[in-house]
Amino acid sequence: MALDKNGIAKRIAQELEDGYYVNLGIGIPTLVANFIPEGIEVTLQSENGLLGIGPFPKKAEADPDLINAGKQTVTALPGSAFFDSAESFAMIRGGHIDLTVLGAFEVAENGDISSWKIPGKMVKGMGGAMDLVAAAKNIIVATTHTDRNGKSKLIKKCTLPLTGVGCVKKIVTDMAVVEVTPQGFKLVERAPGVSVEEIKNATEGALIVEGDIPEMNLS
Amino acid sequence: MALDKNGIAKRIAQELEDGYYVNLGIGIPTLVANFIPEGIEVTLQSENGLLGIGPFPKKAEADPDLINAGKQTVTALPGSAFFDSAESFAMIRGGHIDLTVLGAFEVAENGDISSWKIPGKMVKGMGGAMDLVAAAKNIIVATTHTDRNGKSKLIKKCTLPLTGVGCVKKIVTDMAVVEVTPQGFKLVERAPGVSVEEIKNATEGALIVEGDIPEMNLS
Amino acid sequence: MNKVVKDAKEAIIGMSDGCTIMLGGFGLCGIPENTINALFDADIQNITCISNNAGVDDWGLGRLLRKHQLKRIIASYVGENKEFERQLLEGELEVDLIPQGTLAERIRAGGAGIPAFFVPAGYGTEVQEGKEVREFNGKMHLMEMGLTADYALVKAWKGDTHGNLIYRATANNFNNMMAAAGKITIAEVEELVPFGELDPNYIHTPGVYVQRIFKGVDYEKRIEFLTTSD
Amino acid sequence: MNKVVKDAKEAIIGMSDGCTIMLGGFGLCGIPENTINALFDADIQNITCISNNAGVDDWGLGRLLRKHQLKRIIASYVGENKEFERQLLEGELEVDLIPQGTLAERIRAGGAGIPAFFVPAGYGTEVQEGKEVREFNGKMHLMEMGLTADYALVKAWKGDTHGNLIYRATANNFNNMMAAAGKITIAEVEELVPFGELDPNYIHTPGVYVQRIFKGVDYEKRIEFLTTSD
Repeated sequence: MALDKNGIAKRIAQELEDGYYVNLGIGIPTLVANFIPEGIEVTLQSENGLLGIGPFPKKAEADPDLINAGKQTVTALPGSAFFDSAESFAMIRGGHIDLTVLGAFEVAENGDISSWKIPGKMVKGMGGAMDLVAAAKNIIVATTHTDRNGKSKLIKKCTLPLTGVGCVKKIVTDMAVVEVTPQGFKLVERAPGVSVEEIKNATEGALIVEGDIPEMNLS
Repeated sequence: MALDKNGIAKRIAQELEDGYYVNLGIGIPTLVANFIPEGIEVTLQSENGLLGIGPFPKKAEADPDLINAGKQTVTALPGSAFFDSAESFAMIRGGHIDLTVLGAFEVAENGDISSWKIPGKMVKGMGGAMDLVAAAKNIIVATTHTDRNGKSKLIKKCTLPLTGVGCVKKIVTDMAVVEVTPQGFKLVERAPGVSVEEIKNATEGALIVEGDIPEMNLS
Repeated sequence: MNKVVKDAKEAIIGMSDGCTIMLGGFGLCGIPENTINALFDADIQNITCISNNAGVDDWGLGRLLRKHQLKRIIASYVGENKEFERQLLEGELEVDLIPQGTLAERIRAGGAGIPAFFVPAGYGTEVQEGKEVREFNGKMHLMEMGLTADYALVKAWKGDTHGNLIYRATANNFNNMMAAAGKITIAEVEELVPFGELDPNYIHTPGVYVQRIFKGVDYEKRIEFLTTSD
Repeated sequence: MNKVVKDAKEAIIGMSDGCTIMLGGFGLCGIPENTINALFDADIQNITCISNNAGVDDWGLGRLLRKHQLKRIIASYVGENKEFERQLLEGELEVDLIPQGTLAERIRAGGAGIPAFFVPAGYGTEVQEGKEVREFNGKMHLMEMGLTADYALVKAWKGDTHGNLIYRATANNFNNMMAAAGKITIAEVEELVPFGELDPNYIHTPGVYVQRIFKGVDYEKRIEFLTTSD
């Protein structure tokens, strides 16, 4: 059975390593913070100028001066730091952030990603997504495998305006974990109960399947 | 009679305007701080990261963490700010400093300046001088009119390695105030008791002399 | 040097139709509320505004938008604003969208006297259009230009009479770089103190960048998305 | 994440002959005394050192110089050091002189992922040699490259166990940018406090840039030119 949003977030959380500095995008990526494994210490960066995002505040403690990049009220953990936007993106561009997790409309076999603009729809802007994908050492896309109409999001070549080229390293969907290799998409894990065949059918791009593909371990 | 160092500094201090942010180089320029006219408020910048240089400290209060760009112990006035070297030169390069006063080996008719290197002698480096002359809105050179051997420092074309090109706006020497115009050196004022003829003789570059040249008013 | 002016109305004296402004803030966090409202009241027209976002319908930049005071917006993200969408679609407003980190760095460069620099963001995307592309260290980069403005309008937590500023939490965001990139920088602060009261080690924006400062009043500090754990 | 190591000796584990280091400080102000002395004791050789100055004969970088541990120095001003002069004249040492503001900005760019940028400093001088020249806004500029190093050795006033740093007075200077430009950044601090004790509004160097931190001991903080009013 395909994973829900929390399942995707939980699987991505397994990618975290102790000491990582991580930037989580809006949507499913934000949920990753709820599943950080025991014994792993991760510092979350918010590109509007905070290193050390804490949980959402109690209502009485919500502070209009303290928000995340999604403009939600947050808290700052002990040991955090505030800084301006130039410093924040210096940090990102300079390769000091270990992992970026973000959503996407489309990911191509070569690691290209489209995530910000759909022709004909109101364009809100790319925000920090282009900076993040162009600079982070490691980029994981969190997304459903197909869109609402069943159209694959893992495709041969992006059809929508790009956010970045050749930058995605791994995709975690409701159906699978897929690595982006020089040869293209490579199936690494299946969601519990989802078959290789189902994943192949939901993947427009060519999917490399080598040997037995294990199920994700989400226990 | 030609001015001494303090006389040169005193004359330069007359160029200050209320609210100016000023960077004073090592040597005669530093002395300008002692002659800031009554009623004029000037903020001194030190390129190692201080805005608001105060007087030298009492011996008991000298602080190794608080020095000027000449590596001398200084104090910081109330209302000052400390910052790193990148910010300091951002301030300089971005045109936020109103006036730079520095010494020179040579100044040419076109505003070129040589101040950092003499072939055959140990080269200590340009420090911040190249950044300052390339960026300050207004550059005044404080110098003796001739060197120890009587050779003019105001010359047709610099012979020593340059610090910057076409950047000097005004020269205040022990003998004269000279403006650097598109037509070349223009004599503006004479030191008390120094004749136009004497200044001409001490100036290797062509000197434009129009009408009566007043004496400096240093009272 | 005392840079204090009485209020926002006095602070914006000299601003005129067609000027280019930078406006600090991220969403509604850290925006110069008093100065925006003064621009609204003074009805200054044809403004080109550099701001990460465009406010919401009835607050922040949204107020100027509704009154059609803006000609052009340079931003990274302009959601959360229906009137914006309408003006854009009907061609009443020009919009340049710039990656957020590039926008921040272009402003920082503008204030720092750096006319151009290279970044990887936007390579291979439509952001690349018309820009010089160049490879460094095996990676493709775009040349981006420094940005300055006639006026920078910033909001700080504390400020002193010399114009030194300290921001609070994530209300810093674009304010700090913008302060350095305005030909005239107007700072409004929640707390205005005599010079000498702020610790010089903790100044975010040195006073040299600020030309006018005043104590803001009646801060609303609206929250865009109140998200709580209870 | 706890980044605390016991002392300078432990902090420099892994540093080896031929490495490139950045060294904070302006003159002797704000130099990482403990770490320099540990490099001296460990006798690491053939170091390329990026530092605004070169210390004095018997202190700071001058110690490493006397022991011939330095192969190359990249600096803006190297006066105040006789042994330096001797090694330079006799070809035992390579020296690159860079305008101070360009050096500071190159380091800042290195840490910020900006491979190249344009500045006016040095145009028309020998600094221009081999560099791309380009006109922007009617003024000539040189293209300068970002700088990084294998190790950045910095000194702060206060630091916490997460690596957040606060500098004091003009002892900040090159330390802040260098912290971001080292592949591995080693910070020594006068006061080491548990994380959560430093006000997050006043952090100069966020901990993300620092890999190792320790409490320095026996600071001499030598004064190069004691200049007093009495």
